[in-house]
Formats: sequence, C-alpha cells, structure tokens
Amino acid sequence: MIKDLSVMIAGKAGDGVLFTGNVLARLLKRHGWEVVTGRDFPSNIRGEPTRTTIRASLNENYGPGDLVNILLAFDCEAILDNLPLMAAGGTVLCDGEVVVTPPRDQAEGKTFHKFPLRAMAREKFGHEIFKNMIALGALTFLLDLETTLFEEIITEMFLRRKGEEVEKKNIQAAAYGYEKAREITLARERLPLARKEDGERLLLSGDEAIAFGALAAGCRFFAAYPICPASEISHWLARHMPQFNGVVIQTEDELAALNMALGAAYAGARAMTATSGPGASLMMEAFSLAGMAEIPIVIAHIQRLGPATGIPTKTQQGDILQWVFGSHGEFARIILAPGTLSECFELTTEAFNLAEKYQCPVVLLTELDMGQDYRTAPRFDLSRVRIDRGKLLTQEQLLGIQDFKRYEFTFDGISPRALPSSRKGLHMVESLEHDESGYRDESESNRMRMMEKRMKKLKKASKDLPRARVWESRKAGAGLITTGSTLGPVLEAAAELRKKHVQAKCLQLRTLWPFPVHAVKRFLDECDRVFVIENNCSAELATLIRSQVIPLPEMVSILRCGTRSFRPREVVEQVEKAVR
Amino acid sequence: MIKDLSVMIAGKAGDGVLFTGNVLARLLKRHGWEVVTGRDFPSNIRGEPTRTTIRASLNENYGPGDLVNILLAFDCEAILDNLPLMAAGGTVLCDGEVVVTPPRDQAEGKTFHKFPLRAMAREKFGHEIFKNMIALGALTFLLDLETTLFEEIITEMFLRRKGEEVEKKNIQAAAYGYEKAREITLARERLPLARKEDGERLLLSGDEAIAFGALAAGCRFFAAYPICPASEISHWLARHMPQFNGVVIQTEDELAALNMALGAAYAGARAMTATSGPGASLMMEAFSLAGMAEIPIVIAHIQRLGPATGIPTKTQQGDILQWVFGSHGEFARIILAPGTLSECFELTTEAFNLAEKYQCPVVLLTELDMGQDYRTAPRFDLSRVRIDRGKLLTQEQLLGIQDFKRYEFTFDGISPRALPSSRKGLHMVESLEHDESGYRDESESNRMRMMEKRMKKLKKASKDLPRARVWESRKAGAGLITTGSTLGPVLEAAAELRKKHVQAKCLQLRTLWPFPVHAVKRFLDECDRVFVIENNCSAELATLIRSQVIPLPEMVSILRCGTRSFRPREVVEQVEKAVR
Amino acid sequence: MKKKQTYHRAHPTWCPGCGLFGVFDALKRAAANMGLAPEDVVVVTGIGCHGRMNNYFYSYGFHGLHGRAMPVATGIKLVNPKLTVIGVSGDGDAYSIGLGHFLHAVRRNVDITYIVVNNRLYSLTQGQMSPTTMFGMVTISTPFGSKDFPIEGPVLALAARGTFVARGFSAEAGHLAFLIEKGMRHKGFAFIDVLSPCVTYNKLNTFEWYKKNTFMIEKEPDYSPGDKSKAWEILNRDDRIAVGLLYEEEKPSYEELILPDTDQPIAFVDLSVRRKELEIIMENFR
Amino acid sequence: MKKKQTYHRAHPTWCPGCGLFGVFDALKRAAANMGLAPEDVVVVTGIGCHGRMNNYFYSYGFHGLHGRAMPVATGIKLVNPKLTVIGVSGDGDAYSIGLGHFLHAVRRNVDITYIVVNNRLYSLTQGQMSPTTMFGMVTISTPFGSKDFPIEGPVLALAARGTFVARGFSAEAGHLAFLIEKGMRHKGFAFIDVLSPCVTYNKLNTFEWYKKNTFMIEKEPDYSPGDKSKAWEILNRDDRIAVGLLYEEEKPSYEELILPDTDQPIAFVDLSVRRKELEIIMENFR
Ligand SMILES: Cc1ncc(C[n+]2csc(CCOP(=O)(O)OP(=O)(O)O)c2C)c(N)n1
Ligand SMILES: Cc1ncc(C[n+]2csc(CCOP(=O)(O)OP(=O)(O)O)c2C)c(N)n1
Ligand code: SF4
Ligand code: SF4
Ligand SMILES: [Mg+2]
Ligand SMILES: [Mg+2]
Repeated sequence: MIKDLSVMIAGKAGDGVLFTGNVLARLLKRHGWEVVTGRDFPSNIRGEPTRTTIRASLNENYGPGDLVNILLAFDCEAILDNLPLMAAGGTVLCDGEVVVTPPRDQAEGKTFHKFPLRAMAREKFGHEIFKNMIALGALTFLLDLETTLFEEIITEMFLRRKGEEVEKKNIQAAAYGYEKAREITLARERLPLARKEDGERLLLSGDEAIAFGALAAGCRFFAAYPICPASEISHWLARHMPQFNGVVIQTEDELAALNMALGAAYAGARAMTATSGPGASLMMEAFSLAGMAEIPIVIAHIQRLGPATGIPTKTQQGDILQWVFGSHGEFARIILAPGTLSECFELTTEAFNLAEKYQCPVVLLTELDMGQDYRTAPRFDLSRVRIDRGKLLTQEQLLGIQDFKRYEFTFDGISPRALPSSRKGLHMVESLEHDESGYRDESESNRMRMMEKRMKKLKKASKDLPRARVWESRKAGAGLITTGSTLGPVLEAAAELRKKHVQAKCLQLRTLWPFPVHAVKRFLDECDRVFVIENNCSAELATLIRSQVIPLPEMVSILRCGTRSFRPREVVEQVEKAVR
Repeated sequence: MIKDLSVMIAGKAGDGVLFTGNVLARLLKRHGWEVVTGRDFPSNIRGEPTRTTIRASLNENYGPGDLVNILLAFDCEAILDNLPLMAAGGTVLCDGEVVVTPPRDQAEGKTFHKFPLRAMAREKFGHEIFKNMIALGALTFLLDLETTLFEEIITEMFLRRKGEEVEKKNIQAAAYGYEKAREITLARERLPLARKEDGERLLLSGDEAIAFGALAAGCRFFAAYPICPASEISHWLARHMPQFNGVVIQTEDELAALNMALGAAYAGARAMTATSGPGASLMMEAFSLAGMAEIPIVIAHIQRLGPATGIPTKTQQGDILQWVFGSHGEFARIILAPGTLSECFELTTEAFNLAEKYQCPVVLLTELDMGQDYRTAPRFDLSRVRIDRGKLLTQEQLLGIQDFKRYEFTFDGISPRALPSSRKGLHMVESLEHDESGYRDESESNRMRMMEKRMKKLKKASKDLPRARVWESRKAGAGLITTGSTLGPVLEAAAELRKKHVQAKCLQLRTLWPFPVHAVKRFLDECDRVFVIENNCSAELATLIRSQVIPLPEMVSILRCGTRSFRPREVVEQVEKAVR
Repeated sequence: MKKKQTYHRAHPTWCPGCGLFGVFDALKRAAANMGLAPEDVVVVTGIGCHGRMNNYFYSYGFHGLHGRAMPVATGIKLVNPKLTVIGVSGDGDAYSIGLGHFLHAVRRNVDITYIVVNNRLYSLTQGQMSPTTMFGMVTISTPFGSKDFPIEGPVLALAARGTFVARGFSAEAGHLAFLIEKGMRHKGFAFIDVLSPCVTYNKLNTFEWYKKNTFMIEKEPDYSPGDKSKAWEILNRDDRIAVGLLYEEEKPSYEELILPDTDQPIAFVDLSVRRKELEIIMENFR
Repeated sequence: MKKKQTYHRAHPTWCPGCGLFGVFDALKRAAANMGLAPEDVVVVTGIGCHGRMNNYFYSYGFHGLHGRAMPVATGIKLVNPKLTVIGVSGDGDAYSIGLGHFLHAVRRNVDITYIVVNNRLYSLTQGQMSPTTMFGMVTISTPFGSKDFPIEGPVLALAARGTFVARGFSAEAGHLAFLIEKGMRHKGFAFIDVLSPCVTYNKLNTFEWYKKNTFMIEKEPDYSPGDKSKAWEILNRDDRIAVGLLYEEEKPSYEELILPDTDQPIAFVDLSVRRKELEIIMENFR
C-alpha cells in the first residue's frame, strides 16, 4: 500500500491549476491523509506557467517532497520542465495541442498519456471549464479514491453557491474523467492509497490559520493594504469580522494601515495589520512609533521574495533581520515565527497577549509557502485560548488610583494603561521622548530612565515567550537549527538522516526576538556539528545567532537562494557531505 | 598660558545662543585655535533652555571636553543646571530678572557676575538684539582676544548683508561689552590665550562638509524632505547648486525624495538625498529598489535620537543596524561612517565613486553632533578629488558594443550601464527579478545567478573601501573600537589613559558594511582587552562586530543612552575600572 | 457649556504673537461651547509647531508621526465612535507628507474634525517652503524663490468630496471657534484650513496681509454653503481668500457605514472567546 | 511619423479582452504620430497589471515601486528634459498609495504625460476595491460591499491646478491616442485618466457599462477646455462620465522654472572638479 505520494498539477495561469490542486488536497484529506500543497505561481494574472504539487502521506507530512509521482498537465509543454522532478514509475497525463517528445533519459520508466481534457470538456459538457473536474475525476481513479467522498466535496462547493444544476454537471464531469482514466491507464499505474479516519482534522492555509487565530484572540480591528501573499488574511477577516462586531479596513497604503491600527489599539481594540516585502519597509516608521508609545500591536509579515518588488509569488526568508534590527531608534519588539500550521494559529493568539502584556509591537513572521499553501492540522483547541490584556485598567480600577501615569516607572518596566474616554486616565501618547504622563520631556535623566524602562520589558517577556522546540532529545552528531516553514523539510531531512545513521536533532526557533540565547546554547552543547538551515541568500538566522550567542562553535549554513523552499534531499545531502 | 578651554553660552530658545556661540567659535579659530562647538537644543522654536559649548584648544581638539571654564548665561536660572559642569576657578556671567543663589558646594571656587545684557542693549543701543554682541565683547575681554579680529568678523557678517550702519552699531556694542567686562571682572579671571597662525584652516559643520563634498564630487541632483539635523545639507546645496548647473528639489516626503533621486541617478545624474530618524525608515522601501535595480545613489543619514520622533535635536548612534540589516530582501549596500570633519568631506566624495563603481546604494552615516556642530579642519584638498563613474558607457562605447545588456553577468558582478536616450543602450529597470536586459524573469536559475551577481559586487568593493583607521600602532592593554563622531571623545580618552599609563589604542571603523572583518581581527590580536564604545543603548556596533567576526574575544561595551555624546572622562573611567 | 479654562493645561511656548495662540483659544472655546468632558476628547496632532497643541489643550492626546494624524484619528474614531476626535495638523503635515491620508480621510467621511493650521511654511524645522508657500517666496530652502505652484486644502477637500469644508483665520478666534464647533457638530469629516501667520519665519503672509487679502463669505449676500459650484468658484478667485464655511453637505459617515454596531464601541466589546461561533466557522476548514 | 510597430516589443499576456490592450495600442499610435525614437522615450510604470506595459512597449522603461512612478519620472525629466517621459499607473497606484505624489506632480507641472489606467480595482492582486471602485460594489476585499466613497482623478487634478486634464476610454484607442499625443505636446504635466475595463474581476464597469455611461465632451456644442468652471461642472455631473480633453492651460513647466539651464541636461554635464569655483566657495568656511 502506498503511504506517501506527490501529485503535480501544471498549466498556465488562468487554467485553474490552483483550484484543481486544492480540491485534490481536500479529497486526500478526507481519506485521512496528511496533505500539504505547494503552489508555484507567476506574478501575472494570465498566460504564464503555473503549477501546484500536492504532497500527501498517510502519517507524518512535513512539507513538499523530493519527487512527483503523478503529473497532470493542462498543457503538454509543461511536462518538459517538470520531468526531472518525477519519480521512477511515474504517470503523466497531459492535454494540449503541441505534441511533446521528452528526452529519452528523462522519459524512461514513466508512462505518458495524452488526455484531451479541454476537448472532452467542450464536447461532453459544452464548456472548457469542466476540464478541471474531469482531471480530478481521472486522479480519483488513479489514486483509487472514493467517488462518494469526491461527490460530497463537489456538493459542498457548488450546491449552495451555484445551485443544483451546476453541482450535477460537475459530478458528471468527475465521473466522466474517472471512466476515461480507467480506459486509458494501465493497472500498474494505479496507486491504491491506504486510508485512515479523517477525524476532526482541518485543511487550511497559514493565512487562514492566522486570521482565525486573530478572530479567536479577540482581534476586532484589522487594517491593511492588499499585498501578495498577505491579502488572504484580510479577505478572510473581512468576511467574518462583522459577526464579532469587528471591522476590517482597506487603507490607502501601508503607512496608513499600521498608523490606523495603532490608533485603534490605543483606543482599546486588539488591532492587527498584515503585509509583506515592500509593505513591511513602509511600516518601519510606525513600527518605531509603536515601540516609543508602547502601543500593543500585532503585525503579520508573510515573507515573499525580495528585494524591491522581487517575485511576489515566491517564498523566502529574507526579511528576518529587518524586523530584528530594522527601523530607526531602539525599542522593545517581539518577533515570533510559527513553523507549523498549528503554530500559525497558536502563536497568533499568543501574539495578542504578548502585545498587551508587554505593550510593544509583536511581529508574526512567516513565509509565503506557509501563508498560502494548504496543510492538514489537528483541530485547533479553542479551550486553550486565553485573553490576557496585561495592565489595561478598567474604569473602576482607574477611579481607585490616585495619580494615574500612563508611562509610570515600574519595577518591570510595564506601566498601567488607560483607554481614552476613561475618567482619571487622561494622558498623552507622544512620539517624542516623554515623561511618565506622556508629555514631552527631553531631559537626559528622563530619557535614560525611559529607555531603560521600555527596554527592560523584554527581560520579563523572555520567560513568557514561545520556547524554542527541540526534536529528538539525545546527544546528536548533527544539530539542525532552523525557523519558520523551513522546519518541515528540516524535520524530514533529520528523519532521513537518522535512517542513514546520522544522529540528527533539530532546534526550531519560534521566538526570534528577544533572542532565546539559553535554548540555543543548550542545544549547541548537545551537538557535535551544527547546521543553520534557512531559505535565503545571506544567512540571516545564522547572523542573528552569531550576534547573540557567545562563545559560538563553528556553524555551517545551508542556504537556498532560489524561488522555492527546500526539498528534504537538499538538506540531507549537504549535512551528509559535511558529516561524513 | 591657557591651551585648552570651554565656554558655555546658555539661555532660552530665541535668545541667540547658537549665534553667539558660533561667532565665538569663529573668533577663536581666527586666533589659530582648534575649535568645536557643542549645541544642546530643545526641539522647540522658543522659550526652552538652550546652550552651546565652545571647546577650544591650541593643539589637538577631539570634541567636547569634560568641564566648562566660562559660562555666559542670558538667563540666570540657566546657571543652576550647568554649575556641576564647571571647572574650579570658573567664571559665570549672567543676565536675568531672577536672582539665583547657587548651592554653596557647587558655587565654591567660582566667580559670579550679574551682567545685565538686555538692559545694557536696550539702554545703550535701543534694542535687546544687541545683547549678543555685548556678550561677545565681554568674552573677547575675558579671553584676551584681539578686538581687531573680532571687528573683522563683524564686518564680514554685517557689512554686505545689512549695511554699514548695522555693522557699526554691532562693533560699538562689542566694544561696550569689552569695556563692561573689564570693569566688573577681576584680573585673575582673565584667561590669556596663546595664539597661533590661523592659516588655511576651515571652520564648518559636518553637514556643510558633506554638502561641499557632494558638490565637489559632481552631485548635480539633490532631493530631500526637510528634517532635523539633515536639512542644512539641503539648504547649503540649494544656494550653491545652480552655479554648477545642478538642482535641489524639496520633495513632498522622504518616499518621494529617494525615489526621485533614483530616477535622477538612472537618468545620469550623480544624485543624493539626506535624512534622519523617521525619514530613514520611510526610505527603506526605495533603498531596496536601489539595490535591486543597481542604481548608484548616495544617502546621507545624520543620526538623531529615536525611536519615533524621539528628540530631534539630540545626537545618537541608534540607526547603525537599520542600514546594515534593514529593508526587505537582500541586496548589496555600502555604509560609510566619517569620524572627523575632514572625513565628512572625503568620504562623501568617495561615496559617489563607490556608488557608481559598484552600482549600489551608499549610505553616509553620521550623527547630529557631527552634522550640526562646527569644527575646525585643515583646508579640503580638492586636488585629491577623483571622479570615477565606473562602468558607465558613453554613446561612442555603446555604438561599439554588439548586444548591450544592462545587467550582464560579468566576472565581478558589475554590469555596464547606459543612460536613457543612448542609442543601442535600450533596457529596462525592473523592481521585479529580471534577466540580463532588465526584463522580468522569475525562473529559479535566473534568480540564483542574479542574486549572486548582485551580491558579489561587494567582494570586489571590499578592497576599495575606506579602511578602518588605527591610532597608535603598538600592542596595547586596552583596545578601543568605535565609529563616527564618538571617535573624538575616544581619542581624547585614549590620550588620557596613556597619561595614566594604560596603553590604549583605537580602531575607528570608517566602513561599516561590507564589514571590515580582517581589520578588526588584526586589531583584536593586538589588544589585551577590547572595548566597543558607541553612543546608543543597545550596543549596535558591538552586535555588528559579533555577527561578523569569529572567533571573538570578550568585548566590553561602553554605551551612552543619554541625550549627548560622550565626554572623554566617561570613557576613561569605564576603561580604567575594567583594566585595573 | 463648560468653562474655557477646563481645557487649559499649560501656557504655550509658541513665539509670542504666533497665530497658533488664536487656534488654541478657538479650540478651547468650541470645546467649552459643546460642553465636552476633556476625557471624551482626543486631539491627534501632526509634527510641527502646531503639534505642541497637545501640551496645552487638556484632553486625551496623540502626537504621532509627521503626516499620519488622519490614519491614527480614523483608527481611534472607529474603535470608539463616542469620542470626539479632533485632528490638528500643519500645512506641511497635511498637504505635503500627509496629503494622501488627508484626502482619503475626506472621501471616507469619517466623523473627525480636522484643523489644518496653515502658516504656509515648515516652521518647526526653521521655515522651509510648504505646499501652500506662495510662488516665488524666498525661504531657507528656496534661496532663489519657490518654484512650486501652491495648492489649497479646501479646493482639494472639495474635489475629494468633502462634506464640510471651511476656512478660518487665527486672528478671528471667535469666528474660528464657531467654525470648529460647527465642524464638531457636523456628522462626518469636517475640514477647516486655518490661515495662521508664523510671526518668526513668514514675513509675507502676516496678520496684516491676511486682513487685506481675505473676506468673510458669511457676509457675502447670496452665499450658501450648500452650493458646490459656488464653493468651487469662490475658492478659485484670484483676488482674495474666502474665509468661512464654504461647503456643507449631509452624507452618512464612515463609521455608520462600516461598523456593525456603532452603539457597541469596539473599545469595550467583551473579548472572551466565543467558542460556539468559532467552532462553527472552523467547520469551513474541514 | 514612425510605424506603430516600432514600439511593439512583445505581445501582451494580459487577459484577452482587457482594456489595457487599448491603452497599449493608443500609446504606440501616439508615439508613432510624434515620430519618437524609442531611445528618447522613458515609460515609468507602477505596480499592477498596467505595470507590465514596459514589457510590451519598446522604449526605455522603469518599473519601480507601487505608487512611486511620479517621483521617479520627475527625477528623470529634470535630469534629462530632452526625454519624453510617460508615466503609466493604475487607479490603485495613482489614487491610493500614490495619491500624494500624483497631486504634487500635478501642481509642480513637470513636463510628463501621466496615463492612469483606471479599471476601478486592484487587479493584479486579484480584484480588491480601489479608490475609484463604485460605492457598494462587492469585491474580494469588500464582501459586504464597498463603504468608501470613490474619488475621481480628473477632479483632483483640476483642484491641484492641473494644466492638462483629460479622460480617455480604452475602447476608443484612436481617441485615446489623440489625447496622449496632445498630452505629450502639452508643455507641463498632462494627466489622462483612462476608463479601462478589467474583464476578469470587474463585472460592473464593463465596456458596455462605459458605453452607456460616458459621453464625449468634444461633441458637446459649447464645450471649451479653457474654462475651468465648466470643467469642474462637467466633472461633477452625476449622470454620465465625460470623456475627452477636459481642461488645458498654458503655464511654465517645472523644469523651465527650476533648472538653471534646460539646454544643458544634467545627465550630460561635465563633472570634472571645478576647483577654482570650489576654492572660492571654500573661503566661506574661513
Ligand atoms: C518623516 C518625517 N520627516 C520630516 C520630519 C521633520 N519635520 C518636523 S516638523 C516638519 C514640518 C512642519 O511643517 P508644518 O506641518 O507646516 O508644521 P508647522 O511647524 O508649520 O506648524 C518636518 C518636515 C519629521 N518629523 N518626520
Ligand atoms: C508597497 C506595496 N504594497 C502593495 C503591493 C501589492 N500590489 C501590487 S499591485 C497592487 C495594486 C494594483 O492596483 P492598480 O494600481 O489599480 O493596478 P491594476 O492591477 O489594476 O492595473 C498592489 C496593492 C506592492 N507591490 N507594493
Ligand atoms: S516658529 Fe512660527 S509657527 Fe512656530 S511657534 Fe514661532 S511663530 Fe508660531
Ligand atoms: S486581471 Fe483585469 S486588468 Fe489585469 S490583465 Fe486581466 S483583465 Fe486586465
Ligand atoms: Mg506650517
Ligand atoms: Mg486598477
């Protein structure tokens, strides 16, 4: 029985590649499989090559795999680029005018079928749009999936939104594709998948998990400017916020987005914004204001490939140091980096507490492949969501206080907070250096105390932050340090390395700032060789570690400077080479 | 004979404190002294305490000193704050309604004179405005300066601009102050200064030196948005640019400033912008564009105290890491940090060459106290200014080329450049990832090569950058590493330490990025104990060093988190404490 | 009605004679007339001499970043619509770096009163040209005279579909107080450009100059602030500058349109986890 | 006169039927009519579907940052006034994130031709509301309908003292080419808002919708583009959208005013160190 496979859907922008892949992902998930999609898109609405790869496993599923077992292409030319990725024994189905002859060496061991999806759709169902359902039907056959489960999904998608007729026609198209595949493929090409209970599991994107986490955590004000790959957070919240009495504002730009969110947070909302690449640079000024005025704010940054406009549809981890060291002046900030879908949810809910407890900006730093790709995850546990608003005072508490000072010097640096309209809470929020009541004060003595007050909040916070996670507790030959969505390939690589008798353990940094010095030191002590694995060109994570941990053993950086995330093999090979 | 002294002028914003101090500085300079002013201003136009301290020495003058010898206050209250800074035997002259009794212990050994400047000005010259000239006259007496030299300066200031009458009246007021001081002060209070030839020396601010350097280096397009303490560069250039056929544009904001300068640089100008604090954060997005599109641009950043609006009139070194690690995505950048007035000029002229040779943004990072304070310096040597436009092709060269590619992959990563309007030079400037001709290309293979190409430019650049400077060549017990305007107090502290038999040597980093790893390593090898001295709260320079130099000995950070630069004594004390 | 003194926190350190004193006075008067509790008012200011207003006017205050007063004010108003939110900017703050935010706030018609203290210069930074500096004027940044054609806030606000467009003069604090009060009572975005001499740096647009070059539209016989083309015309007159309420129109305000429930300010909504509803939403992910 | 093909670099990958094809065609025609050498033209674009124009139109091109086309174009024009500088933005690029820059470019009257391809949506990012999206429209970012009141570029340009304000329609490529050519011949800032359907995301403002809801002012009997109040009036009409040259005025352009010598482009000025002059200036520092 097959327990792990990858299906690639390829075509041109506008072909419905993403849709097809996402439906297949859902279908596999309903069969109890762990699933992750891997989209690879151009930054153009139409006409350029596009693909998505669905990785599915019966048990653990860390992320995109090394090879593809089935390739379904809406355009036969697409197979040429993708053949090198195909596993031996793979099957290729393709549609298109052009007849393509793959190079002999790459074609060996693979089976090719011309599968005229468009023609079938046109002829049998009167419109090319049905090509995607036919394709999915064919895949359902190839993977020996339950047609009833597929029909269920089709009904969910179409019945309510498009009516019965559309639903039916789609079911028919799926059935047609199923039969056609049976006709043309060979029995040995079929991959009979093992099954499991779907259970309570979810299938969603990181952006959705963040949006849902925000809603659960009481975020009631979200302001953002559209940008790939963060917009989905905004779109999702726009649909659900009203039910919770909250509001989503599309601002005129990113400067407005963060400033507006700061105004909202000051006035009492749990507020958030989300952005990427150039938008993040535009937020640097107001980021500094949040630090100075100690306004709790959550900023989600879904990293795309830079610099400048870069490649908006490709993933990277090239913005780590900007958040740690960027913006003018010095102030307290917290930077969290979820590495799994569940953490997207959990760290988001936690981010709002941290922002309010430590009255500082909290950045939720993730990547395009985490934000936009779909993954399975256990159902989110809402009973574990806590709301802690820190030292926010109620009207009653304020009335009981003698001389409220918004920026009072306290032992832990955290001052009481009052919302505008509160009686006895009147104060200033000041972007200039200010005194305990918030009024401008440029004296050196005040400045020194205020800086110390604002900075020391992080000392207390360090104990309260998402801890670095260690996989495998024994002493190891190879220690792999990573963060964010690179975790998936690294964990898979570690498992692979262990199979090859390289004792590998992993450290996942979930808080990047304040930097978890002790956790890293402890990990370093337990490893013979250390590797820092990150999806960027200039070793940002390694640079950060070096700047914070002293003394430091030698570390080897494993980097990717391309347009996608790591494949496990790429990590395995480099570690092996160094260790052997 | 006196060889070193400090005079403080204090009052309220609007009193002409700065004017008075600057004239005194000029006067001392004309006597052959080395001079540096130290302004300490509120960020308000009127009514708040203000002071400036003129440090003057016959020989070396590194920066502000530890103590003040003469205090002239337009407002007797001002003396209270400043008494603790006064040297034993100091003299105080003050005007004002309020009678102030200084605390006994602080008053001891100092002489106080009530000096009714305003009343004298009103009575004798019909207007309070003459109070400053009277004050200067008094100081001329106290320091036993040449009245003829003073009259010369008055003539330079007033004759052409305001006419003979005004000039005369000012000379009279000065003479009056001179006589009055003679009347009321005691002989022992007079500090007869030694004299030297003024020679060809200059007295100017760092901002002026940068502006002059830009003009000399062929900068012909300057776009900026007003901001303290960088505006002076703009103001100076606005006056002088037209003569050189260049233009200064005041843009609508900092986003426009950098983008406009990039357009200008692309079209062929040597272009520049200047900013500070919040303005720098606003430039982060276009900074990234300059990196991606490989546009030569010079950005001067005169650091003020942050975060947010901070204290716009106070100095700090809190924006180092923003330029090294800030902005989204990864790209080549060069960061220079002048430590002396001469270097403000030299590094600016060099910045334009580096920008064009390596086709990347060059940041000139300095501080408010360097930018706005006045210092003496040897005359700038224009014969050493070279213009190197790198691989910029002329029309003739282009006509001789087969297939011009703006972003051609070359051995050193630097590609040929053509200006719009050139025949045979047509190309795209693209903020998206692009191919050799500049057109959008999102393929992984292209991306990898382009990133490598852009990044490797810095390798070649490293050999071409302003070298780190070492003071004192022998092996030392204490190695002091610093950058920017902190150099002054550090050098003075080192001299002081040597007097106290602590062998101290200094390393001044003049290029912060690409980081001069070897120079630092070599220096580290030559010192027993290492101190990193910087004017900020979070040890940015030390963090940078740690992130780049491996392995690293222990380093002690000496930081200032206040509102002014170091006084030498503050460095001496901390080093001594650690070394002894 | 309250006393004007209620809002007097401290005596300003603006240069003696500065137009900002008139604005400060008018603001206090308007607040007094409205009888506002200082705790129910938030004054959001820009960066500039005008930005010191928070130091003197007693209420909640937010002195944010240069040019960003409007986004901040919008965020505050949406989260707590019961607050009276007043913006105070300068001509540089509102018409230069903040121009985009200003006009977007206008078009959204958020219920904010926005006072732009227009001294036709960047005063706090020592007198550089601003977008309202007159053509040809010599300033520290334009030693050979300004070459930028000026723009006027009220014209732009009208073009961006402003529902309340006015111009005051800081020498006429009583009239200005009347405009501010009217602006606060206006449902939606009320914009008031205030002609306000900077006595230190602006030697051209002085009190006298304005007295000569302005006229009160309230005194024009047939002027009605309901007529948009009239407003446009009067704003485009070359000879003299119109002062008064130039245009007013009724239109739903942004918070009415976009908030699910204006009576339940987001600021005070109960945040306890609404598990039942969230569990149902989670079903969408299955 | 040149051939239209001169400027055709590649066939666009815009969605078939997109209004941008009309703009591309009009731009080529206008350039051909002007007989411009592709090397003497720089097209500066914003980020959005419109931003792909550089990939198809053959000339020097600068595809910069979202919303920042105008500062870049201004920098280019000032440094080399002999270039024909054309800006191409979208409604998001020009009227949302770039609104400030747009209006400041208008007021400065830099000699640039600025074409804003207005499809009333953020199309490249999948169809979110833009500042010209009609009130109430459902988009991916406004599932319950847009609550922002739209603004119109031409009205704002007029208010910012634009000297050339026009509106084209991408279905009328010939007329649009005429407007663009006229804009390029105009000395100063020429602004053209182009009504341009996004066939993929905008199901409301379609070609048919525009045909029904626009009219050509050139066909209005007594319309003259020299009359500002007329232009204002016609732009404020609620019933139908005016297409054509709405307003034109003669005024010195920015580069004439601010450059010491427009005949000596900064781009090609000799940079060798002018020691003598510099030594004299250095004397000021003594
Ligand atoms: C982003 C940013 N750029 C520049 C500055 C410097 N700055 C402070 S106030 C000001 C302009 C003030 O002009 P205006 O808004 O008209 O206020 P006024 O002082 O005239 O009241 C500027 C440019 C800043 N604080 N922030
Ligand atoms: C600073 C920044 N924010 C956001 C984006 C994402 N983005 C790309 S195109 C676009 C809007 C496009 O709308 P428009 O200008 O109308 O162009 P169209 O696609 O409709 O032609 C946005 C928001 C970006 N590239 N840069
Ligand atoms: S500088 Fe001008 S605007 Fe500022 S306080 Fe003084 S007079 Fe008023
Ligand atoms: S998405 Fe719309 S604007 Fe973009 S190319 Fe397609 S039709 Fe044109
Ligand atoms: Mg002003
Ligand atoms: Mg658009």
